Amino acid sequence: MMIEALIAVALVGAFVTFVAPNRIAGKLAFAISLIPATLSLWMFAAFDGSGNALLDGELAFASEFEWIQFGEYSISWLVGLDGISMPLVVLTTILSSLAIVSSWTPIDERESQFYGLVLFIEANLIGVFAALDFFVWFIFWEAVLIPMYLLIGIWGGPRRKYAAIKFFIYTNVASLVMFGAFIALVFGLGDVTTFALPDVTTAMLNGGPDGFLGIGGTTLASLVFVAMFLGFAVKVPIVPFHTWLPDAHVEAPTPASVLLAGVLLKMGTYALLRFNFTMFPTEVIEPFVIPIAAIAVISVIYGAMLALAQTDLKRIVAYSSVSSMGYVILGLIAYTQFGVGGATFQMVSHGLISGLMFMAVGVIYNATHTRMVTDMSGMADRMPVAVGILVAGAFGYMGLPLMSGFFGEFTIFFGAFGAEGLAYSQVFTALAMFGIVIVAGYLLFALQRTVFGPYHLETDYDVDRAPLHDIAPMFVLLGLIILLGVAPELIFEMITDAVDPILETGGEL
Amino acid sequence: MEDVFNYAPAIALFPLVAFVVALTFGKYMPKKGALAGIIATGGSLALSVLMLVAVASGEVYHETLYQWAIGDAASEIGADGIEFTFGILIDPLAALMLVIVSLIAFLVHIFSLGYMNAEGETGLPRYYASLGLFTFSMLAFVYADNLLMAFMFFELVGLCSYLLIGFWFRTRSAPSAAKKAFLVTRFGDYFFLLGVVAIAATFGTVAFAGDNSFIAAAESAIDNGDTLFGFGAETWVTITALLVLGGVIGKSAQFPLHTWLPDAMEGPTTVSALIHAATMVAAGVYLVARMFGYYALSPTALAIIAFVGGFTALFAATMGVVKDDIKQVLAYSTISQYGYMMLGLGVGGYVAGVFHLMNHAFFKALLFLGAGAVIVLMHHEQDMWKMGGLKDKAPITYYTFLAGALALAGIIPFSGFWSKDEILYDALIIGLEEPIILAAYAMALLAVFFTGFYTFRMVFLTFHGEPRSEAAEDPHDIGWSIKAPLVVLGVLALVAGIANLAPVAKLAQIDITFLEHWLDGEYGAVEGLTYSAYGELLAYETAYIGGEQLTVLIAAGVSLLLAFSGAGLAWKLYSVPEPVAHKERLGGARQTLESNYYQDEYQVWLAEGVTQPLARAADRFDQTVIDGVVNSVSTASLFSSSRLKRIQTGLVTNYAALLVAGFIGLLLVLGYVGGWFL
Amino acid sequence: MTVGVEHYVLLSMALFAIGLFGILTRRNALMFLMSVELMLNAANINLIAFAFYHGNLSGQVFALFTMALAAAEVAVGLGIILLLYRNFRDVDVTVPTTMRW
Amino acid sequence: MALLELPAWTALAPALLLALTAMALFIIDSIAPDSRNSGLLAGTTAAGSIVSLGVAVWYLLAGVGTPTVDGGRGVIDVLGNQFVVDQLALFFMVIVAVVTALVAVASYDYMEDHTYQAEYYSLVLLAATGMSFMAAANSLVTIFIALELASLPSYALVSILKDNRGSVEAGLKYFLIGALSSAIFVYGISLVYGATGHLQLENIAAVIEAGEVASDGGHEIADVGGLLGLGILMLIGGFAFKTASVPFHFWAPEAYEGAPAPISAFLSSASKAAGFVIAFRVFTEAFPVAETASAIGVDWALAFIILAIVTMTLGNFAAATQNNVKRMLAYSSIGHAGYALIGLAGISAGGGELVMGAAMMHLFVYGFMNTGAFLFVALAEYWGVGRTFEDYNGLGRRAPVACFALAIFMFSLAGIPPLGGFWSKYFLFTGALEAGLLVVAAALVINSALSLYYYSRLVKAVWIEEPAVERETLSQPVGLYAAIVVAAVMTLALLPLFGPVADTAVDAATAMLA
Repeated sequence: MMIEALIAVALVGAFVTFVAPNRIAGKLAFAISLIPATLSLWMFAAFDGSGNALLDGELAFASEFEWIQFGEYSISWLVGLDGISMPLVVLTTILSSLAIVSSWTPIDERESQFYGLVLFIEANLIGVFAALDFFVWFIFWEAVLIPMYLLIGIWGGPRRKYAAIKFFIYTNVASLVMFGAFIALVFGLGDVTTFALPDVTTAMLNGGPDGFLGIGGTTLASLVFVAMFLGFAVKVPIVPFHTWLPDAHVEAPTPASVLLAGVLLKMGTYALLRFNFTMFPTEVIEPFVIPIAAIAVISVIYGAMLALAQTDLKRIVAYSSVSSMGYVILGLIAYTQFGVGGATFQMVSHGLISGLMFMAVGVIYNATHTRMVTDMSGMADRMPVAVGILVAGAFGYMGLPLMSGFFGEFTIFFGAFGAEGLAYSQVFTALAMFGIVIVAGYLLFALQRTVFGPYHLETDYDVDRAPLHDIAPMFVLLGLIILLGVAPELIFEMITDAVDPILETGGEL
Repeated sequence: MEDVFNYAPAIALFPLVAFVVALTFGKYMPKKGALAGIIATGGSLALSVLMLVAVASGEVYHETLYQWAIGDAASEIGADGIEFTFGILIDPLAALMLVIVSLIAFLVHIFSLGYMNAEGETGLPRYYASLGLFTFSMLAFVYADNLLMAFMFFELVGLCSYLLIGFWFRTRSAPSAAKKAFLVTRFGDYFFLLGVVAIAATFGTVAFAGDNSFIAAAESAIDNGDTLFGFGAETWVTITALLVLGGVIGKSAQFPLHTWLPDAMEGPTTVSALIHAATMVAAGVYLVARMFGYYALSPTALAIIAFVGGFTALFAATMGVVKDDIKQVLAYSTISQYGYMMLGLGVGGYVAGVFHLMNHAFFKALLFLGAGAVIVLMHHEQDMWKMGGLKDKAPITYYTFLAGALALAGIIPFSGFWSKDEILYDALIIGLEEPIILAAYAMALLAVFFTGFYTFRMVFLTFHGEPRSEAAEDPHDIGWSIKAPLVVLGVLALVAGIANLAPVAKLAQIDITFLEHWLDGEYGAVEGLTYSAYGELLAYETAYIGGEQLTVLIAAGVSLLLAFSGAGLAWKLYSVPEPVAHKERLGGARQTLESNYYQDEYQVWLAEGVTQPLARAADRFDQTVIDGVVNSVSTASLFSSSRLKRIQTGLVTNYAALLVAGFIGLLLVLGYVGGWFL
Repeated sequence: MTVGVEHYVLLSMALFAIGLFGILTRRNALMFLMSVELMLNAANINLIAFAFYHGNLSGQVFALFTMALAAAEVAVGLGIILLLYRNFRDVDVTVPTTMRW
Repeated sequence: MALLELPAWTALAPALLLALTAMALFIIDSIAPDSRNSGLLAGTTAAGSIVSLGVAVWYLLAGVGTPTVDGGRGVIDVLGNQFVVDQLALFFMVIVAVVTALVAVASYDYMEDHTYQAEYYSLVLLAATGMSFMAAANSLVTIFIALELASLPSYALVSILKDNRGSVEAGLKYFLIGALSSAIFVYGISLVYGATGHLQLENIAAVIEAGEVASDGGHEIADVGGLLGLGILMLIGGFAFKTASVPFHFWAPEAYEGAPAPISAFLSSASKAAGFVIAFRVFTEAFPVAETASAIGVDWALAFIILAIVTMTLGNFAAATQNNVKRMLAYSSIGHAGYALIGLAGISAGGGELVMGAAMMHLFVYGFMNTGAFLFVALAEYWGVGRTFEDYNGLGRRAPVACFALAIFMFSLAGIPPLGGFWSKYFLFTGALEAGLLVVAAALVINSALSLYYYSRLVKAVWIEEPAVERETLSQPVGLYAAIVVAAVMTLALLPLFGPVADTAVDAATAMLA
């Protein structure tokens, strides 16, 4: 019942905050968000799961009951955590709390609604990572759209309406495609009459679908694999389905960006891992290995190149997220312990680092009211602490050792380099790895232009040191980043424990 | 005695603490964090010396201290698990390097008191924190016991270098130089990381020493004639070795990745002394020495190292000839000197390379600190043409600087001579068999001349003749904190050569090559990491010109001759009351030299002329084509919507008509399918 | 001699077509209404003829219901046409086009 | 549950109660002809419909319609099978009663100062009665009568704002198209009667299954296949009109836009549902797929497949670029008719009960979310803020509760969780897939993407946009607010509590297809 408690607290909190008066909403929301945060940390400590949730592993905090019967198909409330989802849940709760604090400064109208929505998102995100029945999972997956649409739409920048609707429709269409594909798969499986992911996985790995609507079993499996991959590719996002991301990021208010980059993108990669790379036997994945690896590499390099061309700090970070997600895909398709484990680790790590980056950029924006690289220089002169953290975050993004990013990237590269199943894995790895040079290029360029050099600001605001409640959350994140960089085993152990069964079932790709 | 090793971690941790202290409390402390740094580095120095003693007493230390990550990974040679750990390896090489690094760091910290604090700099806590972080990373790198750990701290020193070069971030040039430094080295590190990954994936281990080191694994793989990733074992070793070499070339500023080092002089001179002369730049060369066994397995790799080294030595020396900024001259000389070390290692002269590494650390640190002193004297003027006549006004500075210069130029009996000569000798005896090495030797030899020239051009312009500016007339006075380090290093520059008087030993047949014995593990050594062990791996043939001793004499004689002639020319041209530039004599070469063979130009062009347009093109493509498709979908549907709704004309008769039409249409479809009309 | 059921059907279809033609061509609301009546009666002819043909009465019964409902429909219709005239001063059904697209 | 003791005709109580309430209103009105006591009238209406709702639910719980083998009380037929009361009937009676109640409560404020209140409410109830009877009608005769009983009051209701040109125009168009459609419908009935010699559904089915018409020397049914086919097609026309499906939808946009908003809600929710229930009943009972197909040479589901795709596409596309909120909702309700038509389109395939069940669920949820949406428009008209999206800008600042409800309705209509609309829409999607209607499923994807655009556009208007004009605080009419809130709460609550609905719907569908 722990997971239900997490979600319930967030939901109730969301409602309470929604009706609370504006001036206390921020503090109230933060206080409430601390409950799931601490709770999830306790769960993390008390985590007793083992194995993979879909491959009859020991679930932690699991609970299940019948919900709805649709004809012969039954939908049941089935939630539980394994080594993959546990860290992501913690990431979600912590990042939400910090995002709330970081929005005390920038959000100055309709606060209660804002914080209510943030808590509502948090609840759904927890659900996404905890749910193990397709319909339950899908409900949370889709429910995230509403609050994010409103957050971007109401508190966003000048082109917020365009960005919001683009995000809204683009991702929803993708979800529909993915939904249809999965349903077709379940029908194809014939004897399976639940949408519980473990059952479907078991059926998939014991023989797979026996065809549907005259489509042969193997063909169906391949088609579904592709369709679901495309569906998730939008959410991740993978080139060429990424164009909604920069718009959404640039327009979104800082906390929304933090959650968007920090957790929402992970939904996509998490789903890819859970569905495409866990459910499907290797012979299905086999034909797509090379294309996916190619897409991953393209995402890395192309995304980095795009970031190189930007002059808006948020846009830079946004495109670099595309690039980083490319690493994750590469790690997944490598299909080795270090590859998949590293990819999962990278999800958490990138969540922290990109969150930190967006917060830092946000703090600078609060002071300068511009994000244009060309509009400012020498910020370090006026807000040394914030800039210091920004620089630290930037180096984290570049994969500086002893910060979490390095572990994620290194393990992915290492896992991918020797991947048996991936032909030319060395070439792919080498190409993808070149991203670490480009990322250094655009981040250092941005730093040089904005925070260093003689102080100058186009917009006429007098820049002063950022308040503590803007700085504090960034320190927390930085601490976590370094902690995970120095002691990755904290989560890598449980991750690998959950990843291994996947590889065993799959066998060598 | 070995229990002292339990304190080994503290060597690196002291500076880390200093970093934290300086960062958090620095601005409240009397000397803004300097004291913390001095104490910490002092402690490190003391411990390092202890380690040295311990090793001398026959102990070595090789412990895994912390498990970073473990996992299953089927490596190419069959091992199915891998551990990434942090561990400490203290063998003769590491112990020596520890002392060098901590000593220089200590001296530089002291020097900083006079150079930074006295000058009333702002942001001193930042400065000392960065120094502390750097010292920590560097020391950790030095005694890293595996390649991954080495890489990680290799990266961290890069970060510190970035921070310290950009210390004066309010200027435009410093941040740009910092960025360039990090990017260029990062480019090298890309290959390094690839190499690390490749080695880890190949051998399932990244340990430097022990039976399960990747070096041993590679050796056996070559012996078994394995095929690794579709290559022959030796080819694959060469490939990976060269990948790692990428990082080396970046950090040690070898051609073609040397361009960042001259710009790095934007940083405080103390930083240049510590990082960009004595220690960080040495990291590359040290890494080669550290995993020398691996390179020894691959003649190709060694030859490339040697050639790159020889070429860089000459290449950089020639550029140093025409520089007017005292620090620029030193920068190019640094590049050139590291070229020598590479050459030495490349020809299997493990001892020679390390020897020169040590000597260079001393005398180049000395020269930079001396330059720093000069800059203080000159009220932060760096153009040598505005100096002159400082000889009498600042004798201590002058004589210490002179010692450094003599060492750099390789004048007997100063330390530089011995090590450089040994390198050249090793290169020669190999070169007589291997033409490519001979070419490298020739270049390095030629470089000796230029070295002598630019070194003394610098000395004469700075200290001799008449003062050429009012700053030079009445120089700013300098305190003990500046003088003391100069003296210490000056002495070292003079005497350090004693460590390995190889020529003397060979001629006089007396056994005084201490360093060689040291590195050969006669006191204490880790299995397989000894000079002789490397020697067995090497595939080089050696030859002599009529006997060993004669060869020694010839080699030493020629290089001395060249050094003297270079120095003499400089004396001829510049040791006059009113020296004038003689660049126009260079004719066409001048432009090329002054613009550093257009190296920066083409690299900048690569960045701004190629990459950025490419990026902009990609951006346009993204905005127009990819996003265009997305938007056009919505535009199209909205347009069709606005058209489609027009059928609702508002005229009820039209509705009736359309209704009937639609009905008939349906009728026709069904009728056709159902065959009612047949 | 008896008339075959198909003739009735043809007749009713013709009637139906006439009514339909009226609806499509006439713009006067009353004409429109009458045309609808024609179509309804076409249905009635069918019902009665078929009732006769099948020999059960349900068709005829239904025909009665239809007439009644047709009457009710006309009643409501006339009411609306009255309103139409009151608001638009015309009984042309193509006049009210304030709502379109 | 002393149900067995009751005579069989009481099974029709839900419908009869509505009729009685209508009578009651007439009496009230005749006692006090010019009374404006809208409280009493609306109250009576609401009470009547709520009682009817209660009875219907009670019957459902009591197991009326559930086969006796499952411990139920089996299907109850009335008047010699002219009416049957089974789960299908009760399910839709519930929908009708719910919508009627909501509309009645909302009308309390909306019609407050209107002259013909008693007429208004009694007409509403009569129409509701008709719809309720449609749910139970089991013979083409009763179907036609019930259908007219539902239609005729609707015409009057749409044009009840006598001096409002829009209302009158709407009424006119609704009536003319309605008359035409019912003519086509009744002609279709006559043809079916001609072909089979029967008007009662199962008798028609019996003839078709037998493959020959007994009454006349027994000739092959296939000989009159064309006749039967044309008749079936014309019946489809009649249903299409009632459910506002293409090409019989032309009345809908104008009628919904012109009519008083509560009536729009009433028609677009209840009337549509009623149209679907007769379609379900007729096509499951009277025209068994396989036999009919062999008789007329074509699977009638094909017609519904075409209708479904065309309807949902036209509805959504036309809605996408509307500026008038009410008209947008009108088109969206056409689009939803298209979704629900999937239920009929998929019946023929295996697992048809899932598709049909899904369609029934959709109509049920729709009864709340769409009614709620139209009632919000009613509220806006009550406030007099205007009709276009721009006029709605920034309403969220002034009336957060109502606008929160509106957001719920919109997202639910768009089928986004965590709202009731999600289940029915995705069950339809699922059903369409299982029925193998890939084209339909694809159309559903495209359309729902588009619908997202215009639904969120309304949310954007009230929550995101800045108000164009600075308006003083808006009043909070009790009735309208109550109705809207109830609808919203139900829409929300239907996410977790969807189980019973789904069970009933699927059971009913299974029973029909058995």
